[in-house]
Amino acid sequence: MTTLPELLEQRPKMRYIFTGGKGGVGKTVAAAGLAYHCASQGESVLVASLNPVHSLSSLFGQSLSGGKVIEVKGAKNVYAVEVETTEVVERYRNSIRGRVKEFLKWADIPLDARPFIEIAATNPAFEESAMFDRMVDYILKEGEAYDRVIFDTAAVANAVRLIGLSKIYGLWLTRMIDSRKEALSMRVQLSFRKEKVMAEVKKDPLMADLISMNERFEKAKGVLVDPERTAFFFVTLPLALPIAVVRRFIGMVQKFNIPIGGVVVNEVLRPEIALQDGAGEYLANKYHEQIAYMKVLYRDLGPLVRSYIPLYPSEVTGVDMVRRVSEDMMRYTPPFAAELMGAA
Amino acid sequence: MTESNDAPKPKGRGGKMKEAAKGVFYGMAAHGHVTAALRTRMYLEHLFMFITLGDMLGVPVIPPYYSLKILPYAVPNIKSWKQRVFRERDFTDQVF
Amino acid sequence: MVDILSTPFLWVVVTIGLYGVAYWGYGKWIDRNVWRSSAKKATPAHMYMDGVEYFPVSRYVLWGYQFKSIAALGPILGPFIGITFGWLPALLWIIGGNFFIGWLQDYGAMMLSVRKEGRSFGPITYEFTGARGRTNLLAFVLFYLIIISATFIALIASFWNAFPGTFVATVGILLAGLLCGQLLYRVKMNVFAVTGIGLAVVVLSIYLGVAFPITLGFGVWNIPIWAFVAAVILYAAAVLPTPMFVQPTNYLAFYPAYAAILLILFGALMTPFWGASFLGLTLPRAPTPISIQMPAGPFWFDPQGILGPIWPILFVAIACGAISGWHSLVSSSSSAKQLDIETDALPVGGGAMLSEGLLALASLIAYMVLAPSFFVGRTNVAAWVAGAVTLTTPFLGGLTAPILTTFFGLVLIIYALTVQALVTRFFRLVAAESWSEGRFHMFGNKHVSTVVGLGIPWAFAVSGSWWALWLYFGGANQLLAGLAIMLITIHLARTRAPTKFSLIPGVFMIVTTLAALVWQTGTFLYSVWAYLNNDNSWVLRNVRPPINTKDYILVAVAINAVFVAVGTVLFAVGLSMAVRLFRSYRSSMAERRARAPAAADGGERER
Amino acid sequence: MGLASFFEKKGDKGIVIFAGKGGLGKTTCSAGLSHYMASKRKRNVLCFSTDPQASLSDIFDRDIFGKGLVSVIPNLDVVEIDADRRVADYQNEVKQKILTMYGLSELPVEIEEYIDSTSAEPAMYESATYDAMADLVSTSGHDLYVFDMPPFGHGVRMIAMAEILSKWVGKITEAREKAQEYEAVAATLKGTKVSEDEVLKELQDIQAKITRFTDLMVDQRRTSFFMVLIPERMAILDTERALEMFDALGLQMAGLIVNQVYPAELAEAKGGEAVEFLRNRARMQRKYLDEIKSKFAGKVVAMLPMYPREPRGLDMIERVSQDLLFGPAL
Repeated sequence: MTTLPELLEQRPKMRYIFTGGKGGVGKTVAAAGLAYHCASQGESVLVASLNPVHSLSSLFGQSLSGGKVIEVKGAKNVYAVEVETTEVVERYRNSIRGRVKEFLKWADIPLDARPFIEIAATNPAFEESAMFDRMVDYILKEGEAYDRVIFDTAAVANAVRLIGLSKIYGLWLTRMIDSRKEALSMRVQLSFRKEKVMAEVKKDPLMADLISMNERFEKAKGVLVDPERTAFFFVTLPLALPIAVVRRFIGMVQKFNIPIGGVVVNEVLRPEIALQDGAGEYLANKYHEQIAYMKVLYRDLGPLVRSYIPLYPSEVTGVDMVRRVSEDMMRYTPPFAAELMGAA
Repeated sequence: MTESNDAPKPKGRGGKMKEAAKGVFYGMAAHGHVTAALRTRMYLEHLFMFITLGDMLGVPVIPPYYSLKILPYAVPNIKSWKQRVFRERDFTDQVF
Repeated sequence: MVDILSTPFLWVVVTIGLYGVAYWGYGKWIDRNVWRSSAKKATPAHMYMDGVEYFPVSRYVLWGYQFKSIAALGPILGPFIGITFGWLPALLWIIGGNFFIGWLQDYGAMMLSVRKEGRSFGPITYEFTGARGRTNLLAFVLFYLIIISATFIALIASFWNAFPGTFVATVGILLAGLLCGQLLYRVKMNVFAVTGIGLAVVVLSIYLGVAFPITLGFGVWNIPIWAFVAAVILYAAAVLPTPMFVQPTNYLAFYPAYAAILLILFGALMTPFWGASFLGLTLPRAPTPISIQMPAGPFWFDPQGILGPIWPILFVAIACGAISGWHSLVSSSSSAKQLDIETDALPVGGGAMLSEGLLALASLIAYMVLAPSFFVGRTNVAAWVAGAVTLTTPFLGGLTAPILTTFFGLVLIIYALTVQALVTRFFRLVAAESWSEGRFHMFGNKHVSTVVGLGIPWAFAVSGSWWALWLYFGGANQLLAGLAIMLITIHLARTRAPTKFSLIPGVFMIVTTLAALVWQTGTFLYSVWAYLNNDNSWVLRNVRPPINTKDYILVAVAINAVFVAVGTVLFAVGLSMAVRLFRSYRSSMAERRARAPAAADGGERER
Repeated sequence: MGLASFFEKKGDKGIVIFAGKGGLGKTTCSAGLSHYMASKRKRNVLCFSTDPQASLSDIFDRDIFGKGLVSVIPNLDVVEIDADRRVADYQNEVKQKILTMYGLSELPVEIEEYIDSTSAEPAMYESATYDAMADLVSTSGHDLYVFDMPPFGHGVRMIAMAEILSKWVGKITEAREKAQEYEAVAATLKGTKVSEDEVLKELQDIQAKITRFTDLMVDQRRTSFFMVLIPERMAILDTERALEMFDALGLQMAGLIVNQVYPAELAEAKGGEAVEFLRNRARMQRKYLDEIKSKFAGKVVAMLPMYPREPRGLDMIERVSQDLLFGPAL
């Protein structure tokens, strides 16, 4: 089994790291912990939250919102950003508004066209694609300035989709581009001012957008499927549901050829605490349950388990706690690990 | 959608005269109105089609889930719709 | 029975006869030998049938539509100015202009568009003269529309001012139109019921108009106020969707408007026979014998010394009865897209125009039977109504003069209003095309452009005399006709068809109209020049600002200067367009000669 | 306290929706409530998960995903939508309709490509899930519907989606109706008959479905939203944000459910390191529970303990349902 520190050593160029998992398993905690560790090694690290609902600010206990990269106070070389999509979405919408207006140029209609334009420019998928768009930006542009970029993605389904989107969007974009091409060539065909329309068509902002998006997605896809540069980590709890989720989604990630970094187990109950005298039945029960699930985890995903985060007596908030997480992530191995792993 | 010339041709001179008179009357009184109404309808249909099937023109509009329900009805009109949408019009086409 | 020669009867017969020759003789010959129309060639209506813009329509329907679209105030008021030079030259122009030029243009524009896949003038101009040529046409059309609007708004205001009964009647018709629109669209009522209700409201409106005449008491401000009211109505008409308001109003207006024409034509034909007995039946007697009162002319120069020389003024004054550029826009904008077979172009395009010549003739007759005193000072725009009343009273004796006056006055107004509503809307769309992008995009806005398209004309309407505006309008309109004929000629040149039958009329129209614009601009310029030389007598000849002109003479001078600018711009834009077209024609001919030097005649033709 | 008194007042019919961030126990609550209503109140219950992570399958320990309505105990049907498959079925349905409508043996290439490619449209799955929800509510005939919302955007996005779709259908219907109006006038003037518009009928059907569903969603008498949170700082912040979003959409929150609460006595427990560990966590929770109490005064309707075992399987669900409905108040 390769541990997290070993993995980081083996793959020095692993610049893009994703954390994902079922909701509430501590994706952000793991992302922050990893970031803190790398920064403590002298690297400059960017943590980018791609959640629709961000939690970086609450985790670090300071305001990191606003969509701008901010250096985390108290954690040298750790930069954080809670990615905003408003601007990108607005850009999409404006581009569509422009196209609708083009259509309505000679239209003399007894309706107020504005709500129609607005409804055409409202696509719930925009949020998501904008998030993806921004992620691609961080991979291809802004991320270049950092040694590592760690993406804290939304709940797994979303996360995998976000990454899998490069494939879905690939398809979608190809079709969009084809339709647009057809549309533009029809426009030229049916125009009397061929040269002028041709010039306009060449400059079609939507087409330019689609093509540049496609190119960027292609490039990003190249990065995303490169095991040298990219790794996707799953965070789980030693419980049945989160493990089941990880299992399911590892399959999906593999389908998209996204390199898997490994599994991080969060909220591990230490036996020395749970099983000591006087700990009471409650903790002991919890611990036994955990062992049962760890067995399942090792059985199904054993070689992928890279790191553990113990269950702390208090909630993980503030830079100090993040430091503690980072240290444990790199060092802590529960005593039952070797035995259970061997059994599995 | 052709006009009255689609109607079965009446026979005989009287019938022809009657048809001509009816045609002239219709042309003077109503044809302009019909054309204007049809044109307005066309633009409304453009709007409708654009919002439902706009992504057929490469414009990423609203998700097509319910659009697919409309699609079967639109199938025969898609080609002519695209042609109408993309035919470049000029100001001199807008006299009426 | 009156002496036939002293009545207009003979002239009606002669004109109809000559128009018949124009249609069945010259027209058929041109159709066969120049355009070589064929019933077998697929027309755009079939090629691009979409049931909306392109679809075949029977020639009767299309004729009705074309005639309705081209017949408006032009043929009615043009002869009023034309008769200045004597009725004979006016009649000869109505006959000859239409015979050699008028129908040829309407028909040719339609054929041109049919052969060009139903394209209208903008795209065709683009093809023949390039992007700049099209922009030039766009600019010309913009000014042309402003001038039309100014003229028509001035006229509507004058009519309301002249016929106190017509305002309430006009409002009634507009409300009837609005009501019918609602009944059709909202209530989804049967069209016969709608027509019945609408016409009832129209009749009621005329009755109410007669019962409640409205006269403004604001002196010189009457016209500006009426013009403003007209502008407000036109604003609504241009901004509302046409099928809801303008179209139903047009539909209702159709009935009185065409009833009036038929009544006048009937009256003109009957003039010699009032009081005569046939087969024991005695026709009613006219209150006063109807005979030609106006001098036959020709007068080579306006006897009142206002309008100028017979050439070129007469040829621009009688606008739509002999030839009109507006028609070519109509022909190529919509009718050509709905022509069932090519051979329908002659009856639809040519036939409608020759019929409109008869409308001009009817109007000329209405003026011929009036006393010359009607025309003194040229302020009496009511002349046509007086003439119409004179011609129709013998057989409409049951109706009193006030009712007939209101009726015919109303007809004038609805002719002007319905066309002007379309013109204002057209202006708005042209403005949108001109300014939709770039720094002045606000002028492309629906409301802004409509306000501009009514505001500027309003200012012109209230400051210039209507005949000065009319001559600018006629100049621009006939110039457009000349340009259209040149487009037609270029096409013929490119397709190796004979060109001289259109080239000569085209050159004639362009030279004449440019000369008219020069003359008209010159009179304004001379007014300014005279003022600068302490001669104030010219200043108020062509302008009528609603102010105390004694104290504010400078304002009047400034208005003259503005009209100089307007005329200059029209001339310059028109001239540059003409030059472009001539160049294009020359190069087309050069290419034609270079390619097939042997084929002087015939050879390979289009398609 | 617990939810029992809430349903006492409100009646146990209609729709109950659990929203909130992922991993806090929405699915657990959904399962608990459904189980109780079906087994104890003998209501005909449908428990529906819109969560693509298929947690109902895990909780009920049965493969439910994409199997349609699965009856797990008498009176309780459970559904986990397989959006992928639903989209695929829907696409086939449309293709088939076109083929039969025009008597074709195969689809025009362009149309086929268009239909196929819609599955790549990112919002397609959400629309499909949404449509499934609306469909079930209007046709399945259950007394009570319990929805486990997807975690992203607290499930608020699903409601926003309804709003967008509803507006969309409304607008295109408007355009279509106006177009028909003009068509009818043109026909009247021409003296021909105007045919009835099938598209309009279709649109009206869609509109009716959406309206019925959204009306239901915002009807406080019939639909209750609950939000699940845990006594931790981040969860509290998130809940605040979600409440704002609900407000913005004009939805009212029926109540909050606090999950994973350590027993209160643990906070006072004495003992060694292990107990200290638990005590710390319990104390920390006490602090946040106080915060919840002051921030969301009167909103908390139920509290679930931290179970020694992960709640899954029917036994545990039954236990959850007892706590959920009759558990202690905050």
